Amino acid sequence: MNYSQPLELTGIISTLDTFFRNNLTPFWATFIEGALILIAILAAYAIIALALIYIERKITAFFQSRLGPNRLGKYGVIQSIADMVKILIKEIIQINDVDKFLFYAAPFFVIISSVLTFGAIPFGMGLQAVDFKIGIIYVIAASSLGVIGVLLAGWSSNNKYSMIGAMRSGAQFVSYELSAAFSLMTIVVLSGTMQLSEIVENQRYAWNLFNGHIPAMIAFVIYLISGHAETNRGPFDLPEAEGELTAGYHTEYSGLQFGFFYLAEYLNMFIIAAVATTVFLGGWMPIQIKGLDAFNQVMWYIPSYVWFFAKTGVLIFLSLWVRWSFPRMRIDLLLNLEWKYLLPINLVNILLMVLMVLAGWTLSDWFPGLFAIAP
Amino acid sequence: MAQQIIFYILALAIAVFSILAVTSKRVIRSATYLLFVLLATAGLFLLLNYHYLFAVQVTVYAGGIMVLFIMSIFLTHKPGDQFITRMSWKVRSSAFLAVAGLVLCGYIIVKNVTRVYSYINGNELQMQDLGTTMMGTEKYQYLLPFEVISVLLLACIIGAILIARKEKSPMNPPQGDMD
Amino acid sequence: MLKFHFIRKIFFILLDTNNFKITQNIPPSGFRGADINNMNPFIKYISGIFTAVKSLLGGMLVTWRELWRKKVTMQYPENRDTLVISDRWRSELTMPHDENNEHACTACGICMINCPNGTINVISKTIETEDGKKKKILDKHIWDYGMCTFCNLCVITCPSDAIIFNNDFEGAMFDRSKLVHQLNKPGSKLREKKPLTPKGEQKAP
Amino acid sequence: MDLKKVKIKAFPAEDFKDTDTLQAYIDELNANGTNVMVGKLDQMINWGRANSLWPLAFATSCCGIEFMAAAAAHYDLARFGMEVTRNSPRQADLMVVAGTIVHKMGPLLRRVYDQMAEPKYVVAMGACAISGGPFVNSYHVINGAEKIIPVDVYIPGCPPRPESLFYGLLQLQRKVKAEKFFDNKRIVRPYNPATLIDPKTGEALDVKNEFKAPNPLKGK
Repeated sequence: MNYSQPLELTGIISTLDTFFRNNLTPFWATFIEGALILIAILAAYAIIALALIYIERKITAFFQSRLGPNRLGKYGVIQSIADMVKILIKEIIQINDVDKFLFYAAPFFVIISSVLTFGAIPFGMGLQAVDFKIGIIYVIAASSLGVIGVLLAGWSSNNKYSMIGAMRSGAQFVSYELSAAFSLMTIVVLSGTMQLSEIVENQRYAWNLFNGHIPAMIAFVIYLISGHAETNRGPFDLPEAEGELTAGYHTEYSGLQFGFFYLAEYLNMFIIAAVATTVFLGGWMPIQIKGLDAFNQVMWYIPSYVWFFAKTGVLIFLSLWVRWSFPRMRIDLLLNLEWKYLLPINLVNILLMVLMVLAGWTLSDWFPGLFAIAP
Repeated sequence: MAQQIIFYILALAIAVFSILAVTSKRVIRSATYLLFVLLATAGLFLLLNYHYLFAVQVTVYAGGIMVLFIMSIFLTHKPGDQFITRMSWKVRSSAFLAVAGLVLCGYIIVKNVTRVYSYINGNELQMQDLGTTMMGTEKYQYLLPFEVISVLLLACIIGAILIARKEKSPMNPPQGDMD
Repeated sequence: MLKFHFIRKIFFILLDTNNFKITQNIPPSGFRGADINNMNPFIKYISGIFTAVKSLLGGMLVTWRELWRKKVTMQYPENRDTLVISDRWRSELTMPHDENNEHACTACGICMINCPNGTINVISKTIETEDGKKKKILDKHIWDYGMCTFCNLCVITCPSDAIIFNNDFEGAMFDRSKLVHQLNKPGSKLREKKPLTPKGEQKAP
Repeated sequence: MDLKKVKIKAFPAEDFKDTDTLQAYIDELNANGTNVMVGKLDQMINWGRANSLWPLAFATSCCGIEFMAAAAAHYDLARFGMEVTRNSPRQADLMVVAGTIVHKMGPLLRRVYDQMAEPKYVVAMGACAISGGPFVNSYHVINGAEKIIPVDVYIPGCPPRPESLFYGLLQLQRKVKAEKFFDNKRIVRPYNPATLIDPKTGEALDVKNEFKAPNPLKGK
């Protein structure tokens, strides 16, 4: 079935592609397209970060029954632009006794790892820059680089608070990344592929969350918890517990370097939500019901990127909700939660999922007429 | 053409950072340079379209092992501790051994490079093939037994820790162990 | 047989209570914690998860309600016209002058004496009136806004009710010296005593 | 430049007090350069700086509580974009000195100020930070934060209401908006080292602008 999709960007993209292919040598066409994609990704990165900072501040305010920024523009919508302008021209302090090379390299580790992961996210139909066959492992690999930046930042700052903050951050990152990866692997078992675009395609009639019912839901919850902990937010923000550790590993950073950390923190929140959307909630795929063509057509009129951002937005809201509900955890409780609860449950959960897939107990196996893609 | 340029850049990076990793006086910097070497190697894998190997290299070596390295350096060294390098007979003999090893490896590589080259067909590996290779039990499919052995080793380590652990006296159990 | 033994051992480890039971500090019977301690650790682990989820969801419900509550923020620069500051709020010490540019301060200096940290400085001068008498009048009544702790002692002890605190809270300055106020206006003079009028009506509007 | 052109939202320019000091400050800024109008780029930079003053609350006593009240729901500092309190001085733009500065705290206050990155602003909040307040005659209290660091805006009160604080912050925004990014340097008043006296020995404490920590990276 071909539905009409008037607002998709695939047409524009393929037109551009054929234009470049026809008018340039293959090398230059690839080069220019690559450059364009890079610019688009970086622009999207910045814009999403700015929007997220505004949204976060506003929703935070609402949770605390305040109003939040409302003096710049209507409802304060350009508040984060003012922040950006300020932070771009703020002085970067040259600190004498730091390990200069590592000190200046550390923010780039964090931001590059964040951008690399960002590039692999399918934002919509045909809006995916990197689509490896091993997409999920790529996401895990790229996001695992950020922790090195954090550790180096803490070490090279020549400051005990940075150091302790970095140690805590490192322990937290490494442990929670484990259960995040395992919960993603649970879904790999279910959908039988690691390619993000294929995972999205497979969820046409049933999201993985429902297709794999019990184990998938457990994996979803575990992924949200561990992803939340990976981004150093909410009840897990003790690497930067302000009362004791000043600002954690980025205590000594000022100006744009601090801006990198700040940006990466917000973007990691988005990335976690986006990966969860892609893997569990059907990504950019609109809600479709097998057989109801009219309904499906109506759903397809809403472009795929809107679906993606809506689902991601819901998850980001959930993350903020959690953040402003719970008090900060102690470091030993934090590691307890990971090693005594999330990881064992996760391992049992993978086994459960394998058994389910082998026994054919998924929704698409039970009701192939409703949920399976192939008839 | 472009591939060649990228290859040269990566090879140069690997060479330079390997030398820097060995010669750097600060151990944390050595670790960082080693990390760069590993990342550049991952880049080489990407160049060869070995995506899975690339991701594993980044996850396991860059993300996992290097983090452990850096953490252990954190725990064992004072900030800014430096190594004192002395030229001794040990250094000279190990340098000689290294050169000899290099010659041997170079000879083997040069001899086998044509044969190796025929395996590289530039196509991306299917994940399904990888999976069956890893989990299978036929010829050249060995990873599952390998992993089982590693699990056994893990069990041995945990058992050793349990044996080596101090006996809990029933009168005063350590606080906070129950929850 | 050996296999069975092995499995039994695993279950023994999983289900055995004696291994994990706290032998010390057994709470008195009737205390609710008692049967949690005696509970099977495996069941305790599982039930702990559900208890945690339940209590966390309870916490999230609280914040969810808070999200939709009416916001209580007062918007200061926007609501300047309607902003009500209580009259009890003491902000700036003023000396009320009437329409003839006359005040009630007799330069007795009691406010200066009573001020705990020397915020007020009353400078008086002696003049000679027409009928040849020497008289002490107020030259400068100086009050330091930046040092005052607004204890109101000066206003309470003033015998002629010459000074009051108003509630104009907008007092921020760029310069420290701008915070040192001279309360009497230039050219002002002491109001003539009208003994019959009650005290309160002498205050400036 | 004309101060009437410095606009603060929802606050008429003529209602602000102490315009003449600000005018004198601007004149001083323009004294050595050509007196050109503030350009568009300057305006944009100043707009960003003025509306994103992230505070570092140097709260040592009750004014700190009032600062927290200002940040809480009833008054909501966030409306000005200033709720991002950075506890690291490197990332803060504005130091709110809220509380008594004793002689022992003085060097630390100066150090924290020196650790801040330019552009940095200081607001002295409350009587203690302006002049020593109730402790003005004590042997151990510095009579005002201005003795150690340059103060941009003084907010009197003991403690000031949150609205007073907001008014002070609006005054500060006015000052920020009057500055120039390219032509002039901010005028930073020198501190008075005589006020920093070690109470035990009677010697002046050495707080230079450059904070020098022992360097563990350099070997013995």
